Amino acid sequence: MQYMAFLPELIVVGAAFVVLMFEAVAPRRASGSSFILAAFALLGAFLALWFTPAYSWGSVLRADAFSSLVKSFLVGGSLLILLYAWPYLRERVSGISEFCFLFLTSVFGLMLVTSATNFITFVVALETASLGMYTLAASMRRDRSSVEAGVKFFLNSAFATAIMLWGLSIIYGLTGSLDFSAVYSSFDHFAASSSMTPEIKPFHLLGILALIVGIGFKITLFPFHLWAPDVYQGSPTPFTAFLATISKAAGFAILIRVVVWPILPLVGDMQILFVALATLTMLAASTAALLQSDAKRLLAYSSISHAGFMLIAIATMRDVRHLSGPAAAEQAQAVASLLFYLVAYMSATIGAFVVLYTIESKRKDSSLKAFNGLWRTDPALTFSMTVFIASLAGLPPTIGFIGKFLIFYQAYSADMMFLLVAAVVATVISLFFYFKIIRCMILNTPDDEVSFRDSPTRAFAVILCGAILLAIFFSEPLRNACMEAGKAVLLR
Amino acid sequence: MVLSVLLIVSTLIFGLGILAVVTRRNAIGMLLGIELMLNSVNLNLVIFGRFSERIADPLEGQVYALFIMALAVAEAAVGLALILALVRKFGSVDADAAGTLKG
Amino acid sequence: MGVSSGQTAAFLVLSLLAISGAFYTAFANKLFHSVLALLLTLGSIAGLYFMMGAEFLGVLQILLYMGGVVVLFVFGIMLTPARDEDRLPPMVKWHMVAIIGVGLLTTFLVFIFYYYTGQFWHEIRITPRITYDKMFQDISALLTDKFLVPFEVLSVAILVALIGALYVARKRE
Amino acid sequence: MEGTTLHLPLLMMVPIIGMLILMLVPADKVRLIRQIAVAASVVALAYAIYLAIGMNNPGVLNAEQFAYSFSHPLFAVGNSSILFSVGVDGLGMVMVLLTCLLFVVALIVSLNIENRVREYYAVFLMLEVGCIGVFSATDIFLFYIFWELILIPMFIIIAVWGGRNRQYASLKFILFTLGGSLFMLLGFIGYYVAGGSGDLTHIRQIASGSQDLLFWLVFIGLAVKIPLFPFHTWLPDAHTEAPTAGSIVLAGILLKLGTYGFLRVLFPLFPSAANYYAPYIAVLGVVSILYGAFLAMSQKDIKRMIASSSISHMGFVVLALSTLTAGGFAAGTLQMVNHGIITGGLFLLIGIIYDRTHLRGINDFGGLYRVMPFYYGIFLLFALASIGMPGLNGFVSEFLCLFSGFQTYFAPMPLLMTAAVFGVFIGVIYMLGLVAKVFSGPAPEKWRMLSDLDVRESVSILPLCFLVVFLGIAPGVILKSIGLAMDLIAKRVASM
Amino acid sequence: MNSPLAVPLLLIPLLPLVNFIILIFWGKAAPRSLAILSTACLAAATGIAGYLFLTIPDGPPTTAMSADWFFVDKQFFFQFGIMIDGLAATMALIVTFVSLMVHIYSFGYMEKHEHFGRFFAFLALFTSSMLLLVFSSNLLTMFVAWEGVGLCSYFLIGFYFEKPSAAAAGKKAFITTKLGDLGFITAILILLTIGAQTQTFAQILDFESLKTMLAPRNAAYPLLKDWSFIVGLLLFFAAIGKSAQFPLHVWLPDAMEGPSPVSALIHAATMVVAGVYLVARMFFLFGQDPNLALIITLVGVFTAFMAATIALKSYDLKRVLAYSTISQIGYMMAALGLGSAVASMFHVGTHAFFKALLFLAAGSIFHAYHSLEIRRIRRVAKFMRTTSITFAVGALALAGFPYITAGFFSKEAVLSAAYEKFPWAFWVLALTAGLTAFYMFRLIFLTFFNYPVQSVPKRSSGDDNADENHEPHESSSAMTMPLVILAILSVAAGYFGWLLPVRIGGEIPHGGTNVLLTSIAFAIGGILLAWAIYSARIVKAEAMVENMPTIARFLENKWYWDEIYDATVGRLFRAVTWLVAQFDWYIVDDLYHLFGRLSVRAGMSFRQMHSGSVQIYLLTIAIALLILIFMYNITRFS
Repeated sequence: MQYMAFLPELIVVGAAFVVLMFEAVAPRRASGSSFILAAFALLGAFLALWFTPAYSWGSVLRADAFSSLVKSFLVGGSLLILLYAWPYLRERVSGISEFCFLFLTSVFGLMLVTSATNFITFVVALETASLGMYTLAASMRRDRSSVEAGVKFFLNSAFATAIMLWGLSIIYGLTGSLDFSAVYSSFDHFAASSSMTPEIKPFHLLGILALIVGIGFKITLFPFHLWAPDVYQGSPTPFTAFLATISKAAGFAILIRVVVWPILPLVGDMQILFVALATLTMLAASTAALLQSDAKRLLAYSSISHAGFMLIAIATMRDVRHLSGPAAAEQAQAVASLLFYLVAYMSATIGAFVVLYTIESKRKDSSLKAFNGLWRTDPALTFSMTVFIASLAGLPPTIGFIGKFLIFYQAYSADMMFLLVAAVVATVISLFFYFKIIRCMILNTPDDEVSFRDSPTRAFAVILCGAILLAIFFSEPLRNACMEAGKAVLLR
Repeated sequence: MVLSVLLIVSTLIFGLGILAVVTRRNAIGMLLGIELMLNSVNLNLVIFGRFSERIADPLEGQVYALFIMALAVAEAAVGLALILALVRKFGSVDADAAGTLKG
Repeated sequence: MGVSSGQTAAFLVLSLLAISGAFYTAFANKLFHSVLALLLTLGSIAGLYFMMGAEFLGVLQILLYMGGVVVLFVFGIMLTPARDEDRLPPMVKWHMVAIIGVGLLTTFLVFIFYYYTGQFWHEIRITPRITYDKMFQDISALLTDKFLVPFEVLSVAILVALIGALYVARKRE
Repeated sequence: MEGTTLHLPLLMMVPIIGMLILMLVPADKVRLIRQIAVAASVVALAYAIYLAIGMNNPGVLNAEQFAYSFSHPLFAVGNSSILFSVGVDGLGMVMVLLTCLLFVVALIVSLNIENRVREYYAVFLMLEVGCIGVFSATDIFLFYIFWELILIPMFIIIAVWGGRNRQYASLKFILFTLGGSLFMLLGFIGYYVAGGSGDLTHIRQIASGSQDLLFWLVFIGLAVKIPLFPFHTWLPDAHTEAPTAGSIVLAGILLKLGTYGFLRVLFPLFPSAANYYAPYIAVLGVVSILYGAFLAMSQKDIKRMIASSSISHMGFVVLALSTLTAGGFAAGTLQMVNHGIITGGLFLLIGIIYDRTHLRGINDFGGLYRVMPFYYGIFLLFALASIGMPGLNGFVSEFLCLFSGFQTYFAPMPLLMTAAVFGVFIGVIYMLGLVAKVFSGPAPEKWRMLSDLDVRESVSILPLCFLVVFLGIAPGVILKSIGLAMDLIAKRVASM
Repeated sequence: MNSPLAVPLLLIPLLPLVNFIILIFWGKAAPRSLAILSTACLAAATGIAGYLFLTIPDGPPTTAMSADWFFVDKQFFFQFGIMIDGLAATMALIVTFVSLMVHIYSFGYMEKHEHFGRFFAFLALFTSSMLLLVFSSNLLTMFVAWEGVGLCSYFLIGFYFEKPSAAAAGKKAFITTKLGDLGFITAILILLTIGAQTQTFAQILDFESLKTMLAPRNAAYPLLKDWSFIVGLLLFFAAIGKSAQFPLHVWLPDAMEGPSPVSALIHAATMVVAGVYLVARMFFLFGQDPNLALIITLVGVFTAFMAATIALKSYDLKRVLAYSTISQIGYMMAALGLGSAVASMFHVGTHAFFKALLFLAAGSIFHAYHSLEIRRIRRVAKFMRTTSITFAVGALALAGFPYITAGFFSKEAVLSAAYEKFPWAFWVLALTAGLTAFYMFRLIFLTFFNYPVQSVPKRSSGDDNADENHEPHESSSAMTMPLVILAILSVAAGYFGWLLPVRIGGEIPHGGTNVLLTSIAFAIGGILLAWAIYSARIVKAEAMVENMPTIARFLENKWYWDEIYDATVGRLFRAVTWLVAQFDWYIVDDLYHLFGRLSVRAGMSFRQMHSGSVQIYLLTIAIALLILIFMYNITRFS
């Protein structure tokens, strides 16, 4: 029975092994079948997620409503990314079956990350995903920058992971375990005890700071975000989408879990740090994006800036000891808001990337110029892209607006005027570069007459944008699910 | 006392690892630095297990170290493969040789 | 204290070796020297493991690290074009910043540890001598019970690393 | 729910359906596209008129004096929900009517658009949905959603069919209005957090201490749209570069959103702050009046001049609204409607010569009186209405605005009020200068060939002409229908 | 509250209004017949006005009709009301009559003009507005009409729209009078504010109720009394604008760019006296405040004198007449300031006839000579008998030739009023009367007879295509007939002065022999002086100019008022405009640009962090860690 709880992961990793088998058995026909298998595996995992019971595997792993929800984001997002990546992959990526294997194992690793309740499980799962992701970043054929992206990603990630591990070793030294529950009770005990004087507290925070550096690297917080634009730009675009959405979602999932569980007793001291990081991330990314001319890089900066927005919700977290009462409800709501924002952000970003790699596979260009005159050649795609961008910018009536609204609501409830003003300023600045894309599409004349009409992405993009537009009417179930997840993650 | 000394030793190794990462121009050299950092982490885990009264089960720390060790090996393998690809594409092991993506 | 002076001396020697190895790893002009210095550090750390009663880890350190990783590095160095650091100007503009910054960080951490350890780890507890067999059993029990999942995942990770390394290193058309 | 009708959502559906049909029509069937679009707007107008007439039926108004109310929760935030809640009182109905009317005018006048016709009309119909939505929303967040919904279509209209400098103008438009409205969103959220509900039909009182900040946040969002003095610089650019129909909608409807927001949102939600800060807003209004007028004087481009004059005229609205009396509210609303009609007409007229000559500079023209006498007559009518000639609609509302301003603020600041009156005079100077320059004098050879208004242009301008005269003689029509709403809002503001 | 008078009273302004609508829409199709219709209607209106003048009962005004126009707060209703009393009836009769004459005259004068129909349309609209002004029972209604006449004036001055000078003149007139109107509207607004505070909102704009509220015995409205000076001043400012008094007189001479019938109707007989009418209407306000009365007197006297001096040195036939108009209105104002509304209205009436006559005759001359340049027009008496005789009659009336002309009686009434109250005003006005006689006869002696042609600067206000070879001839009967009628009235009206006290109340002041003799002396003296210089040439005009060059230049440049205004008000206005434009461009707009630039600058520096070098990224992480740890331990080191 306990395996049922992790059935989705098992499906994914099992499919990964089968893909590997394909490659071994019939290398020539492996590409197509492994692609299809990967897609079906993701679909299967997505469906299986509906049937997973809540279950804790000792103190190292836990499947609950929170992890299920985030996993469904991860799997669903990966499915969408992969599904429409076929033309791109066939053309630009070497070894599709390996790609699929690595893709699936990365998803697998990230899924486990969201379930981890022990730091070492977290690290192992994260590394499983990362090891695959380094190579995925470098998977482009005939492309130097892809290798560069891979190397940069690897070096940065390894370094950040090493720092994080060092921090974990300190936490281990302080608490005697790396189980979230043990860390929590230990910290809780310290925090409550008289020995926790203001002078001694910083020492406890040492490990947590290093941990935040590691997770902050993953979710691209300033100043640990420097790798992101380079890696995003150099990687194959479907993988860029993966990095920007799936990997970041997993990072936020673990951040949420860490913040509301093991380090909760000390989170009050982290608040100022979160506020500072959120502000800097939002502002640095949006201003730096102003000067970009490459669409991928632009979206990379946009994604960094969104990390800053999401961090606002984290910054509203307070030390809540009792799991009932308004404070806990507030906390659950903050988590729910973040999760909702995550969905909004992921849907729009995936949409934008899908449009981008559709264009890229036709025009062989990922600069903003590739968008020139898209309106003339394909109004539907233009409309969808506009909606995605509007959603990213947080304009109503898109889902992005609701997400931003909920985040603002949280921040306001927590009385964080400073962050709000920074967020508004960042939003205004971000409009500038978002509308740059729209301007390219509707104003400039196209350089060539490439038609996108045959592309199935068109239908997909339109459906996704319809979903984004109509979310305001139908988002209630999703919000309820987020709320449930928010409540679930608070249980310890 | 021993604990302090050993922790300081470990910290020095950690710092030197960071230093190696940020100053060695050769990508393999940077990798060496990362290995140093990971070793310092492992050392920490063992030191705490041995000398701290807060640790209930020192073996858990050793298991952690074991995991980290394995991951370090895996990382080294992937890293070296990537570095070889880097050499192939850019003709240099210099990490900064791959500087086409920026801004 | 409970630690004999002989042990203390051994601790100190091994520590010094480890630090000097790390130092040389960071600052050696030739990369190959760095690897050798790393070897020294790893060996000293293995020694420390043995001294602290983590024999299993010490063995693994020797096998995996000194036997595996270092060899990997040596291969790496041999496969890549000779690219010795001494042919380059030793300092690039940010190196000074790096050395100062990291030096500060390290000093700082050292200070913190020095300052705080006395307050936190009041007693030095000597773990009871654990026999080699018992230890191995305990560790495997941990791995197959509590840490079964990470252990399995670790195997996936290693597989991924292998496939990934192959995937990247393969000559492409 | 009692009294729930789907009338307003259906009204919004009319342009949406038109838009959807447009999407199905092949892009090259230009005639059909135009017919569908105009038909959709005309149907919307007819529907709006039908609803307006029905307002007088007994039982239409609900307990909160909103007609045609409809409410459906969208999603829950905190302990309450954001509602899809619509309904109109007299004020909303008048503005919805104005919207529908001006859209018919705008769509008819754009029948000569040749470039990307389908997209053009689709975008306009979407804009219409947004405008109707803002005027009928009775939940602050729904209000905000519709408010923002307007931005992208307007951005596209300026950016695609605009003039030479359209990129700059469109971006400036979007950055200003969106930047402002984000502050408004903050204010709304703050209110929601404090009051626990965003329902505009059951406004909850929030502590007066927390009102100040929220008041100003919302104020900024609205002031950018109006635009009030320090936030106005987007307007001349946007107006100048927008296509004719875009300018009509921008001047006629979009600017009204801000002042409408004063009445619907700002004052009722934050009554004690409103009472405290009203004099400051009055001062801003007067500054806008004078500043806009002098700015208009300095312009060399006709559209810029009219745009700047909008700043001045909207200043009157703000002055009237800042009195916080039912009379002032009514005066401001009347001025909103009148300014919408007059400035919409003026932009339409400027568009007509711009279409013919592709010039907009005041000094580019001369002697058009001889060439286009009918055009001259109509232009003069609108120019006179704009400077407040009695008998035309501009006079009554400007007079009432000044009147209510005097009632409240003459005693504390007589000189300021006198200065506001002086603003009227400056208006006369530049408007008359414009008319004199463009129409009198000898007609240059190059303009001899210009034709007078054709059928399309006449059909689009004549309804506005009629309203200019009709509302000048019988402004009571509007004053009567908004009276109840104004009383309620004033009462609400006065109750603190 | 409609009274039986409502129908005829409404009919008077409505008849021309209907004609206006007909003419403006269909005037192009059948201009002539529609113009005849319009004139016929106007004749009917004149008949009604005459009937009313003779039949309305004496005493307080009768409010004929009032209707709610618009409202605020459902309690403050703004009303549109008309009423009639003796003053209004008198004025209405004058307006309709002069307008009728001008209509008839225009058939001849505008005969060949392409916009014949529109000309009549505007005449009709003007007449309608003017009549509404006359009949209005409250300030708001009066303001509506007030604006209406200003607008028509603008249209008609700029009627020759292709002439830039005409367009400019129209603009100037409109803007200048509009400046005055600001006073009007501000006064209304202040009154309303007071009214709201004293719960007399509905009545405060109504002339009659305002009168009772302001009555000296009525102490119920102290606030109103406090403000009455300001309100009066503002209203007087409006009157100044409309009636071209100093300091807003500058528009009227330029307004002569309009067709002569327009000058006759609007800028001589009717519209320009609207200011006088307003002051007379509000006499209960102006009369009871000595300060106001003094100001009005001062303005009137000064304007009268100043305009007369400028007229001395003016070379344009119509401009001379325009200055004389300004000057004569100065008399009327002065009379009001001196407390004699009757004298003022008397002068309004007689002035309307003879000034209309003079302008129409001037138009006739222009018709024949195609010029208004008095240094070129010669021997009018020879070519145009009727015109010259009627013009001479008008001039005599204006000069106040004793006992036969109407002007004498009315002017004597004004002088008597002055003599009683302010002797200094009397002497100035008397001197002005002398100047008036002088410059009018300067005109006559120069143009009617064979005075040597002087060298002429090219431009003047008329069309300067004077055809020397073309023999001037008498105008058509449509033009001469009104001249004759008006000439008769210019003489006869003086004998009907007794009617005015009956209709208006009060009595015509008679200052006795001194006044009589003085005014006769000045009038005759002026005429004789003109004869001596320009006919007999006893004194050489050129020599006089040479002897007093400064004064001559001063007068020729119209006291430099235009230049002074341009240098002060105009410059100030332009400076403010420039300042606002610069402020807007360089400060407000740039402030927002600055935000953009700052963002870009910040973006550039943040971008530089992404140098592409992976080690720098790592170093950044390490240093960030250092900073974080440092920040969290900072308490340890402080």
